[in-house]
Amino acid sequence: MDILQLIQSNLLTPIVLFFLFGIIAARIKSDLKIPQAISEFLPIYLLAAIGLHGGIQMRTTGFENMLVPMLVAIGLSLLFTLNHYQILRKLGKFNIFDSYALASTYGAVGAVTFSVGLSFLKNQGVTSEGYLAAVLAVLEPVAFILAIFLTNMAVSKQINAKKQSFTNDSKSDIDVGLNETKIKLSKILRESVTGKAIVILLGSIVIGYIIGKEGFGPIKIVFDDLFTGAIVIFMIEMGIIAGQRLDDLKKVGIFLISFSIIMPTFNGIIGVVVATLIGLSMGGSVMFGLLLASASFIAAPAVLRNAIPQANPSLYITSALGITFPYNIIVLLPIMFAVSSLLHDPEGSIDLFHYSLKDLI
Amino acid sequence: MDILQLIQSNLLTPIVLFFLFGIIAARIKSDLKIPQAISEFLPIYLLAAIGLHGGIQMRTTGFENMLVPMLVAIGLSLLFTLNHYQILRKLGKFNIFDSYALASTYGAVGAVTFSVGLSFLKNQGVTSEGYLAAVLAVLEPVAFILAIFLTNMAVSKQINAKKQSFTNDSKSDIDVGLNETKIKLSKILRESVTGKAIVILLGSIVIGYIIGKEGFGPIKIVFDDLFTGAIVIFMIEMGIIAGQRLDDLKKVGIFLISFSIIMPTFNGIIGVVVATLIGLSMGGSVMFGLLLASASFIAAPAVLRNAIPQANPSLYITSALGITFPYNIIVLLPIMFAVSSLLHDPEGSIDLFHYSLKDLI
Amino acid sequence: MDILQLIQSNLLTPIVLFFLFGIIAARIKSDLKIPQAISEFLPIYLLAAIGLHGGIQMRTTGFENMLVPMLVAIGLSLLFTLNHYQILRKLGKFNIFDSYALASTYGAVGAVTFSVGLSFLKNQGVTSEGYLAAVLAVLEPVAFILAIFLTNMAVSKQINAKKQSFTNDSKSDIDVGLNETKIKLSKILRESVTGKAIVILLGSIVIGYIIGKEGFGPIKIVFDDLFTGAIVIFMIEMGIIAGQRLDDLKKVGIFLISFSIIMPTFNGIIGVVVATLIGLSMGGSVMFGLLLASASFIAAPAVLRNAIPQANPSLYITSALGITFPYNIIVLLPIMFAVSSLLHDPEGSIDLFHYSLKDLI
Amino acid sequence: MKLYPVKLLTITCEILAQKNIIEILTKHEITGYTTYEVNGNGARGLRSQGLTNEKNVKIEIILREEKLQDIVEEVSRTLFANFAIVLYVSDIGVLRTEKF
Amino acid sequence: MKLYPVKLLTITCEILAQKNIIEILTKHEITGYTTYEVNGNGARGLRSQGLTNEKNVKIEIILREEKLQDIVEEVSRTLFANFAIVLYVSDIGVLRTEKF
Amino acid sequence: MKLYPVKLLTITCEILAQKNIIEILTKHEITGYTTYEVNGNGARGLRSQGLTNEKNVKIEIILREEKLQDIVEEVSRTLFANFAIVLYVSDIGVLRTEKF
Ligand SMILES: Nc1ncnc2c1ncn2[C@@H]1O[C@H](COP(=O)(O)O)[C@@H](O)[C@H]1O
Ligand SMILES: Nc1ncnc2c1ncn2[C@@H]1O[C@H](COP(=O)(O)O)[C@@H](O)[C@H]1O
Ligand SMILES: Nc1ncnc2c1ncn2[C@@H]1O[C@H](COP(=O)(O)O)[C@@H](O)[C@H]1O
Ligand code: NA
Ligand code: NA
Ligand code: NA
Repeated sequence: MDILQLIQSNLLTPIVLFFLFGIIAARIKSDLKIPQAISEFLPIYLLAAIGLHGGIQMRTTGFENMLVPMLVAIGLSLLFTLNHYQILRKLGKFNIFDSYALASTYGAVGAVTFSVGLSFLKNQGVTSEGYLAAVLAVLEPVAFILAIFLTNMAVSKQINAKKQSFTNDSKSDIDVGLNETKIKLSKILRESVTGKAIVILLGSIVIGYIIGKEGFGPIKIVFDDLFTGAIVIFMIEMGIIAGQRLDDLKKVGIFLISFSIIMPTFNGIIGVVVATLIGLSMGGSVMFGLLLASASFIAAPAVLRNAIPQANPSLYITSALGITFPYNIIVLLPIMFAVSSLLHDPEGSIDLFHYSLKDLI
Repeated sequence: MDILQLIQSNLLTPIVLFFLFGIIAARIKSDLKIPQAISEFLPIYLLAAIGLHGGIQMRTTGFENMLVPMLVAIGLSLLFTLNHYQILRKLGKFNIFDSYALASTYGAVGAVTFSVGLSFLKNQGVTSEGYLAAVLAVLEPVAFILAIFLTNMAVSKQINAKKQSFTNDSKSDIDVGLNETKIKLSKILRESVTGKAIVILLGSIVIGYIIGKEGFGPIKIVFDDLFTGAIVIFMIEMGIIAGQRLDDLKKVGIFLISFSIIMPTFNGIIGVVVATLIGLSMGGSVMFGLLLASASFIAAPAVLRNAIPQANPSLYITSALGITFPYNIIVLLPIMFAVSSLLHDPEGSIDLFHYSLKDLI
Repeated sequence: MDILQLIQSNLLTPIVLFFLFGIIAARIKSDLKIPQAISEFLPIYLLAAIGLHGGIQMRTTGFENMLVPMLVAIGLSLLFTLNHYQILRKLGKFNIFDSYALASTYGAVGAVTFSVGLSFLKNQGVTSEGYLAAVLAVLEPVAFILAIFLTNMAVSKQINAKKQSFTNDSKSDIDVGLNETKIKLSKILRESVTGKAIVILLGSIVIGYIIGKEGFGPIKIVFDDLFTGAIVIFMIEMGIIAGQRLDDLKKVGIFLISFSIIMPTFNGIIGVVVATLIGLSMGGSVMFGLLLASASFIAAPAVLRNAIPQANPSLYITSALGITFPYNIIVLLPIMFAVSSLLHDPEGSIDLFHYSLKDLI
Repeated sequence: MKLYPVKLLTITCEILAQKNIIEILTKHEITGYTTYEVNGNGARGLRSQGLTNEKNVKIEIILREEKLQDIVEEVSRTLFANFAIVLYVSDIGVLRTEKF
Repeated sequence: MKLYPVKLLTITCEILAQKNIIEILTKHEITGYTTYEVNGNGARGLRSQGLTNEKNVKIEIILREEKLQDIVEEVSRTLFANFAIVLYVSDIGVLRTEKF
Repeated sequence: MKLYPVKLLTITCEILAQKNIIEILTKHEITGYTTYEVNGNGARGLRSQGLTNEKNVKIEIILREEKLQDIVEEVSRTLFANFAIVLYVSDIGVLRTEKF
């Protein structure tokens, strides 16, 4: 199977089809919607299922091999966030606030994207390292914290600059930034760590680890067998919301649209390559790449709206949910799968260049 | 098994029993109710399941044989709507608005009734043509459109008549009716076609058709195995609502009560016979009959309340939900099943006249 | 396995772990919560499942052997309620209203506790008498009715006492109490019996009895296989609510905290012993004990808030939900299981005193 | 379109007191009201978490001044002591006084 | 902070009439409003049970006195006869009149 | 039953600003308020679809005139620029002024 075929076959899975269906339903202004209580419950359920699954697997594989991937993921996430900022500010000419908000939205991770990735792998009969669920939990707040810290530092730099024209006695920008940020950051950190996504995910990992495979038995049907069906239902609502956002694409502009496609591809491929280098399995490398490629669209607004209220939320919500999410689950996921296959088994069945080879022979 | 036995055994299925239970719960004024989010979600789920199922089956059987049943169903639905109007207006002495509203409520179809029918057949181990899900989708707006058109025409006829006493220069009623209706109709048509029921049903049919049996695998447990259990839960709420409506039966009057039982029986039996004639299977003929017998009680109020606001909603909601729905799923469904068995296998096991034959021998 | 081991292994089941997780989530002030529609629906679902299960089993075992356990349960419940009152009023120095409210909260039963108990037994591969679901339904209003009657009698006694200082002609306290209570009681009785918990439970028992094992087939996956998973989800919310209540423990005081642990233990163990004496199975005796040990925290506030509005609701809700419920499902359930094992098979594998025996040998 | 002055009585209380209030309204022959669930904070603590029974409800009643006094008096007398409850009155204008 | 006097128009009606009301508002170039679902009791009976379509909605519109008359007139003329509906007006103060 | 005049401050804003408003109230030693989720339309577009975070909330605070000014000032200064928000004040009468 070459990449195109893989994309095409991925396009025809219920998850992607129901997402596209949701978009269409929104475009034709149908009154279809999944009741709020259901669409609020589904992410909690999905994260609990992911966490339990991860915890159970971690019990068999142990944490010890988790440390390196975790640190690498954090490092990459921070690096990428800074990189995004430079691109957005310098090339995209966005203001500081929008630049940091967008940079961290794309530096953070998307739990729903992660669910879809797991389901995709399951369909392909490929497994991945369970501890990646823990990486997902840890990675979520990291990018936001960096962005909020840098935003506050930048703001105090400006204030300081003004002050300095009057007096020469001033603390370094970093000191002031640190100070002003501390209160805000500790609040944001608290809120991030106690945010429902992280709490349910970490809690379920621990519980999964404790109960193991036998303990999971009686609840397997709910937290495993129903998983894909539940994602399908959630995808309808995600599609509807993405569809309602499509009108906002004009406001987003061509630069940000390109950014929302190129950046995840770049981050994701690097993620797959790095993951392969540090020894993750074929499926694990795909999930690792997906973590880095994904943008946050559920947690981001909740965090950024209060932390950087000056930023325009429709920029980061629309690009993350309206462009990057569909692109990731429809196009990039199969691409990363192909790349990972290639890297893990260069002689293997996936032949990225089979047309050229064919042409040559 | 004769009809009475069939009715009796149908009476003792969880679906019917939980419906009756809901009625009792409402009558004794219990505070039992299914939370709104759940009872709004269930019809969406049921229609998605019906659609997927239908789409998957259409893939194997193809559409080509769908055209005739579809056109016949539309034709019968229009004919029946006109027939209902005559009966209600002439015999029942209802005003124009109530007559058209009721006529179309009974000309339209009930998706919930359809779900119960599918579950009934499943229980009996009988299959039906998958494309009937598509007929369900197409049939829904037809009767409403006719009724709304005719109502508007009648209204403009009256207005015209008044005008004519002053002037002789006037367009034909149909012209005026057409004109005044156009705006309203196009709006109603839009709303019908983008209404959530039709959208989710058609969408799921298409998706089912695309993914086929293998694609359905991972979501089968949610969209197939849970189906009957989900109907049972929905039936509790339907029973409660029907029970709350029972007090309104007095307002409905004896004529409309009879109409709500006789008309579906008539329409349903004709449906079964015609379906058999145009070659549908035994189970398919039952479902075809049920389509024509069923009255709309979820879509109807939403459409008619704005399209014919002069009509009294408690008439059409109460009769459709309080009388026809229980009658259909408890009594008429087994009757149509017996009739269809007889028609499809005259020598078969169902013997409508076994008592008389017994008596004769 | 000795008791401690049993408690420990019970502590590590998903049900208990997710409950503890919910408590922690609430304590760290996470914004995690199960949407209200879901947490309102789950008890209805759980009771329907319990009822169906009970009804199906009663069909095979018959009611005839149900009468004695039922009457014994009612008798014990009334006795216990009076006993609670004496302890609370005399030893605890609570006022009349709080005493009666608390006495009946602990005299009544907890349906959620019952669900957890059933799940616990299932996990241990032990069955219990199906008719205990019916005992659950009947037992619920009994303690409340007694408490409300006695409260009203006490109030009229006081009023009468005041009046008597003016006049000598007065009816007996009981007469006045009866009279004033009658209206209130008949209202409360009506509300109890038509309360959603009892209605869905009794309805499902009857339906289960009618449909039997084969009728249950198509809905088994929803009402049986999903049961434990559904409890787990509900336990998250119960844990969150219990966690939010922990702050109120100070208001509750050390006396009531002790009461909330000692009383259920006493009632529960007596329940197990009596159940064994009247011939219940090993599992049935555990469930019987659990009925008597459990306190009501869903029905109680709804009933008592209107029946004894003078009582402080935070006393009875906090102690029942915050202390007794966790204690019952974590500690007391395994203890009663051990006791019942011992009583039903004194030579059996559970050895309450194995350490002492070991020491002796 | 002339607007006639009437009163709007708004009662915010714990959900379990709703029944009692509706009873009082019925007793005073008032059948029109609007209700919806709300969260709240007040003297009796945060009422927006936990079980449904611990939520609040808001009840709004449009009525003529004549009936206002009696109802306010009965609500405050019978319910203020034992329930979480807050009540206020505002002046509004309506089109059809005959409805109230 | 000066508060400028404007009007608050509150319409409680059956949910299926919401669309018609929003249309009237749009026609009069009013784009600001707040809505929420409520239960109710009135001349057309209890509206809090059964199917969603049988619920009520409350629509609140802050507007200047100039626009009030026309809107109230159109709502009452086109919707009062056929829908469960109640409407009232109150006086409120806002900070930024230019918003309304 | 005498009714004492106090103020009702109503704030309709995006749900993510609720926390900030409650903080301002707490700072001014106001602990009584009522909140509920609503849908809305305004300068920042339709706020009734999509993710929960994009919904609105209405916050109602009964308070004495003395406190009104400061709170209105702080809310408008800190939140008007960056959040979807609307605020208005009305006159109401209550029974127990000591509660507010
Ligand atoms: N100052 C206030 N402003 C608005 N609502 C209030 C206020 N005080 C109390 N409430 C509401 O009334 C309910 C009962 O109040 P309380 O009896 O003080 O606990 C609270 O839960 C709030 O919903
Ligand atoms: N007196 C009233 N006070 C408050 N709300 C009312 C009143 N009368 C009617 N309503 C509301 O308006 C809706 C429609 O009223 P009606 O047209 O009288 O059925 C009712 O369902 C209530 O929600
Ligand atoms: N004229 C108005 N009347 C009532 N509510 C309004 C009005 N304008 C805005 N709102 C509410 O206030 C929210 C925020 O308004 P805005 O900041 O203009 O987007 C809206 O989503 C509405 O819920
Ligand atoms: Na990322
Ligand atoms: Na029909
Ligand atoms: Na008990």
